[in-house]
Amino acid sequence: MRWRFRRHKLAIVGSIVVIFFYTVVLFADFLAYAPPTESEAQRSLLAPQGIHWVDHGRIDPYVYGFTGRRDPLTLKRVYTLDPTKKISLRIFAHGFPYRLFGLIPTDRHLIGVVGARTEDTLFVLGTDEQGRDLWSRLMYATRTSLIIGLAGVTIALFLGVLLGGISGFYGGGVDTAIQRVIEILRSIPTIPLWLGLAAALPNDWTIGQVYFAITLIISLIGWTELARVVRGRFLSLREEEFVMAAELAGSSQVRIILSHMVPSFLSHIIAATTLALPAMIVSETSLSFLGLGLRPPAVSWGVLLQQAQNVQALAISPWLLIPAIPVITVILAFNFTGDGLRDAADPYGH
Amino acid sequence: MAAADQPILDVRDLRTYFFREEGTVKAVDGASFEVFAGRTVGIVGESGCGKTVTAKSILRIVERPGRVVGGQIYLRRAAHNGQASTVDLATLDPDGAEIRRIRGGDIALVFQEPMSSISPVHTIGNQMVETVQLHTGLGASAAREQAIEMLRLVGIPKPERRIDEYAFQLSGGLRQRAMIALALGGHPRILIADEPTTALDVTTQAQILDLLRHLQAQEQMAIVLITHNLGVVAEMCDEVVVMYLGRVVERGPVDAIFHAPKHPYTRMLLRSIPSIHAQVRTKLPTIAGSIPHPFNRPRGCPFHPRCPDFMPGVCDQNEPELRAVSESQAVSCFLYGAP
Amino acid sequence: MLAYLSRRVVLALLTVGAISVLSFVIIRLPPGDYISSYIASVSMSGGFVSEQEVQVLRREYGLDKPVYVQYLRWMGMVVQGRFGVSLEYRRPVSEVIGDRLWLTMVVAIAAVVLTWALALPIGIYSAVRQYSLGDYIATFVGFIGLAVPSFMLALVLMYLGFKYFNANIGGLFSGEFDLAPWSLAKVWDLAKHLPLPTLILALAGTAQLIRIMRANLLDELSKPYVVTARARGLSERRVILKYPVRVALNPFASTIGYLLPYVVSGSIIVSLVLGLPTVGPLLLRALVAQDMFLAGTIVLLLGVLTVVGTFLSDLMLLWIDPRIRLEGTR
Amino acid sequence: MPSIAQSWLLSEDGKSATIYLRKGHKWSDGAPFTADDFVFWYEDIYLNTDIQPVPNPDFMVNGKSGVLRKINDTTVRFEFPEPNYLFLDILAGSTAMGGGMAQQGYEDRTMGAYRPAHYIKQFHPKYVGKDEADRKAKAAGFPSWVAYIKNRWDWRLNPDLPMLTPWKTATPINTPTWVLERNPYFYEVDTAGNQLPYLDRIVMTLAENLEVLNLRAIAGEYDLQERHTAMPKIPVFLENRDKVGYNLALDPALNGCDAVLQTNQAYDGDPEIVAWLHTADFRRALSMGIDRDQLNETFWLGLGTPGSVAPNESLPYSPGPEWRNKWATLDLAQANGLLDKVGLSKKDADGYRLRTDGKGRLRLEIATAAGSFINHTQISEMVKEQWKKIGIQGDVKEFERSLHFTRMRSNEQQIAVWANDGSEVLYLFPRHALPVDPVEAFLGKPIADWYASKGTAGKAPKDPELLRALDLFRSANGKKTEERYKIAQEIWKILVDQVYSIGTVGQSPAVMGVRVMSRKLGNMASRQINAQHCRTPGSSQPSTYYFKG
Repeated sequence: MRWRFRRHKLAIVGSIVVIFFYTVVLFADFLAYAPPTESEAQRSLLAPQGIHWVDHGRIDPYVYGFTGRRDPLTLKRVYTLDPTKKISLRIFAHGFPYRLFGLIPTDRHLIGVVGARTEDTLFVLGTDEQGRDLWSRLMYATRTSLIIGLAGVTIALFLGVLLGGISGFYGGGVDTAIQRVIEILRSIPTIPLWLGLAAALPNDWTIGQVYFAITLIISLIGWTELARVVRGRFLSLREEEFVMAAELAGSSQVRIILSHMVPSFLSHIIAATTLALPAMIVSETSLSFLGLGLRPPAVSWGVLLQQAQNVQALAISPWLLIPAIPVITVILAFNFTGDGLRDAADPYGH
Repeated sequence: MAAADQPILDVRDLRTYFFREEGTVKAVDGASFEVFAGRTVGIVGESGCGKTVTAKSILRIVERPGRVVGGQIYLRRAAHNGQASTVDLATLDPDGAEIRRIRGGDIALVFQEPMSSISPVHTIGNQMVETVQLHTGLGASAAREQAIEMLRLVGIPKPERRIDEYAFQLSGGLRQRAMIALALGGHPRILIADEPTTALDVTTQAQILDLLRHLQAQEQMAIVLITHNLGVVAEMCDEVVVMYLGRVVERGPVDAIFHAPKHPYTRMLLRSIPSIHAQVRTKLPTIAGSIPHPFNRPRGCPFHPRCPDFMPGVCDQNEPELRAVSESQAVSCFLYGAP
Repeated sequence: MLAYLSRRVVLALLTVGAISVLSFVIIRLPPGDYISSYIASVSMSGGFVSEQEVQVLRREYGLDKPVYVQYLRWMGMVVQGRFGVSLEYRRPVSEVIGDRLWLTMVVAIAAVVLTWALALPIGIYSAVRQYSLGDYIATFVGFIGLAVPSFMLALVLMYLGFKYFNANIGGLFSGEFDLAPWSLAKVWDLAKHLPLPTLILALAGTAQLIRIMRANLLDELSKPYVVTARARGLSERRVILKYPVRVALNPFASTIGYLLPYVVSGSIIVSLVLGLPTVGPLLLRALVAQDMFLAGTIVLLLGVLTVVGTFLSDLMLLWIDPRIRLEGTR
Repeated sequence: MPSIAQSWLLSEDGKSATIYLRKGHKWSDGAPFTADDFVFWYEDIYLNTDIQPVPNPDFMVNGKSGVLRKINDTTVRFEFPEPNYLFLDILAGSTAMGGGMAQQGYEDRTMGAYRPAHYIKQFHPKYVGKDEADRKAKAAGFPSWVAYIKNRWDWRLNPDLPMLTPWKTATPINTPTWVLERNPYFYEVDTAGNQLPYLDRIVMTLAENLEVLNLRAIAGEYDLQERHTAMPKIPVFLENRDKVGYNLALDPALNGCDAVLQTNQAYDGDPEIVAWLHTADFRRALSMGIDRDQLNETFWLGLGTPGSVAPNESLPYSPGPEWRNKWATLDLAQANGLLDKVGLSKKDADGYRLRTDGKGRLRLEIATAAGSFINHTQISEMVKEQWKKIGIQGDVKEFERSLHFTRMRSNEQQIAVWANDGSEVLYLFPRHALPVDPVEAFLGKPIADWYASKGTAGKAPKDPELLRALDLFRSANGKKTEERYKIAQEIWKILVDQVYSIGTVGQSPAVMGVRVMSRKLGNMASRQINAQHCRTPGSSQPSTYYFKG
């Protein structure tokens, strides 16, 4: 299994990328250097800052200070660098306070500046219309979106394994009923289903509740595919001799499922899950695009992309499209990892 | 030398390796045997000893990452001017036109699972006509006539109707007959039958073997019979090649092998055949141990870990070579000559 | 065979019934109703609706009745082939949809065809040359389409089209052809507008198909009949294309049923961004405005399309796969 | 109305308004337009309770209905039991009663005071019988004759409807392309005697999406576009105007604010919040905690005017320039002082003020609607950030537009954001300034119910100043113009001083004020009045637009 996975070179790259992104999830506050909502009109739509790496012949990264104004003719914000004002960068610098992993209070961040507030001076990926630092927002967005994806998959996995398992293990009428439900669910076009469900959310819910509900909605759609996989495996495993043997030996059904069947198709489940995750992430961005997913002030990939989804972003501030890069990267990574896992779990791709 | 004395297929030191990332699997590692017109060679051995890969190597249809890496496969065939010529199949381009003419035309292959060896979504006729046309250049209707003839030849009743049926519509025996008919479409001179009877019941087995014998007599075909069933070998073959872990460990006329087996492995194989003369409830002898994992090929003689006559310091240090022990019999074992 | 077919028909009808209930539930799920969104839109443009008027409107559209009565009334109409009047467009639903339905079909079918044209060769190639450089590149390119959010791709391509190629922006027709009666020139105009939406829609589905084709084919490539075919002296191209590809295509037949409705509903977002006059944006608008007859009809239509599609692809599978067709005839 | 009338006369006592029509004025199908078209509307439509179940407030004064009387073929008179000096304004404004076709035809309002009787009669049961009217409706796919007749007189939907306007519908609005064609009987001529309009056809295409619309406008695919062309895109328009060949005009609006934070004065949820929303100094502190220059720079490109909700100073309703900045400039010291003074002096570790009932941090919900002309959600987010400095925690929540209204109607909102467009003409469109209209009253739906029902329903405002403002507003109805202006100024002073509605930035082109005009078009105004009652672009005489060359 391990060997077969390793043959899939893209899968190895993919899994490394996935691990990298979930590291970002864990350390989002640390990697960000500005609170994601801190706005300032005087730095609205600032392009990504160039970081200068070498100063006086040694490596001492710095950025220039700047002043901004609105051009009265083009009505664009224009910024001029102030070459006399060099602001040095430091790693593990002090910045805004937060709790690492939600527990450890600290104010250390991966990068920061010397002699000024980082929030006012450092804009690695530029700023949005409200002058909020894109890099920091991207870190928090990554956290939100990837957690939603993971949570959604977990719920879908639970439903899928449970219902698919029941369907496949008992067969007969139960199987038919569950298969029918799946068929009906799949016949309903997804977007109206989302729209209906998302619009039905009570409005007085907090962002946290909405967050959870969106996850739930996304997973409601995702479980049918997993259920299908699980059912298929169950059906074929039921015929396998070792299961029959266990049955004859009088093991209880739960025991059979847990100790005999589940381990034998765990790898399939893992592969199917990995492939379901990017679908969840795409769903989240699509829902946000339709204005039905997470909404500002929540920060997610969908929210960031939605804000860049306009003509002026393309024409004046193309850097607002940067969040598309991690989205694409992570979706590819998940897909390749999933493909690799599936090839490894089942070389003939059943 | 007379043509009849010359082998039509001469395999020498054939080596086919599979290059996996985990390591190289030497599926066939020095196999040599000869095939004569109108005669039958049996290749025997346990599962995984390289019998099937040998067959595929001859036709040059080993799947990637497998590759024929060494040896020669001489095929003597009639050239256009009526003179015989010899080609080394091992040097041909496996995707080239020449080898494609040989496949099916000179050498045909019959597999053990007739059900999955015939396309499930094409009629038997469709596939037969295709083969006939490819190797004879006949028109569609003539090819169909010939296909029907071929089906009749292999003993399929109502061939005019059966030709438009699918493999799964036939019974097991008929299916195998159809498979043979399909292989014979290009009038090959050599038929490689890979476990042709394994999936069949005993009565049908006998019928199929009869059929093969009958065809051989009629068409002067050479047959390479790959099997693990020594009973079949005894019944059908003129020569026997015993393979173990990709190597030929012994070869010789069928009588010699059965009555005077030299290699310890051959002896063990023979001993594991149930005998009607044996006493009831005696335990059937088995070969101790199991075939080593292909990556963990033992040093020295590959059979030494299971060999009852294992000679420490000899068998685990050096690889034996196939040496003649009589005019017709050869064996690769240090019992018959020190390294 | 006949028993099988009639069983399928009955099941399909039951499914359609369930879908109709579900469609109605979906469009009635959000709080409020058409009247409240109507008031919102009137207020937005500075209009005025009095409380009394609201009551009258509710009565007129039957929105004061319990939900199940509304459903039964709607179904009663649908069964008679009347789909009601769109509350927002003030036109019979069939007319509102009719304009767009066939354009939707054109876009969807074009997208499906392109998806297949892209996915099948890539899928075959990457199965036959598994783990080769070409496999990696083809898979990677195929998956890019899956990974790039389609709404973003649509806007970016549209903008680049304007910026660098002076292309028409969005829609399926140029302004001067919007109203023109059908003519060769108009068809040509449509053809010029089609590539962008078709490409974006096709890219989204390509990866999935590549993956299915590759897996199916890998499965088949190791079957003995492929070896046999090769051993009969067929050329490699013929071996692959005639046998395993043909078998691997069978499962595809069963996906056709889902594919069309999937593309239609998947096209909502792309159609929205590109401003295509298709059913997608209409559905979205109808849902937001809670134009229940219109939204309900479209959702129902898509559901029925799926059921019919599934049924048809079962028939097709029956037709192309002798194993299923002849099962039990021996 | 002013354009179809030759002249009009309001009686000295304000109880009757007489409209004189032009002799020989014709509908677009050539039929004569006479007083009978008014009478038909009044008797068979307005008084028909199937169509108009209750009288419309626009046709009432102090709750008493007016009547319409035909004097002769070209003269009609509206009569009221009490003085109604406002009525001419109502007829002329963008109201249900007036507003010409734009308003009357909008959805199925029955107002507008006249109908092409000769055409509409064929759908009316009084003239063809109820069975026949219903049969026609059914045949056309409508549930009842009422629904059908409303469809028939909707000028945007029915190309057959005779019109008086410069253009009439050729293909209806509910198709992808809405086409208007010239009305051959339009009454206007230019000074050279050429009949107007110059333009034969107007084609409006439906863009399924605003970005497509804007991009098309940027690419010059439209000859004229002014709605939904958004402010943040102005730089892109400017960048492309010479390349593509169009002009860009910015028409600032007259209303005070494009984004108003309306405090719900009838909120009955969390008592602590209720108490603070009712505290004037609390509201003032919130207002002074907003950095309007930042908002202006970010969302209005610096083109707006920061300040209170009061309308533009050039209008007679304006209380005066000193009310622009009253309680409406950033003053953190004063704001914090006020908040400390009113009893919100305790703060938590993060610097946010605590509730007085000990239940933790004081949180105010700010509700916004998705898809507003200018992005209210983002503006509110920025306000929320600014309020951190005065220790106030705001929770911004965006709602789908109709939900925003549904919540308002069920009185769930604490602070809701909306524009106050239309409030520049206080008497015709007060709903964005005062809670008087139950349909839209972000300052408190129960108060509007109370006001509209004259105290029989809803809830009276607790705040005496608000009560005074409402009393003033009610008293103005029968007053003469000059007096009405004075009262309006008084009302604005109360509203600005009490800060029920927190103004941000306004008098900008944000709403329908970004006008993209092809250079091929002539007679285009470089600036036009951008106000609700002028129905842009109506104020710049579209019938005189023409294509050059």
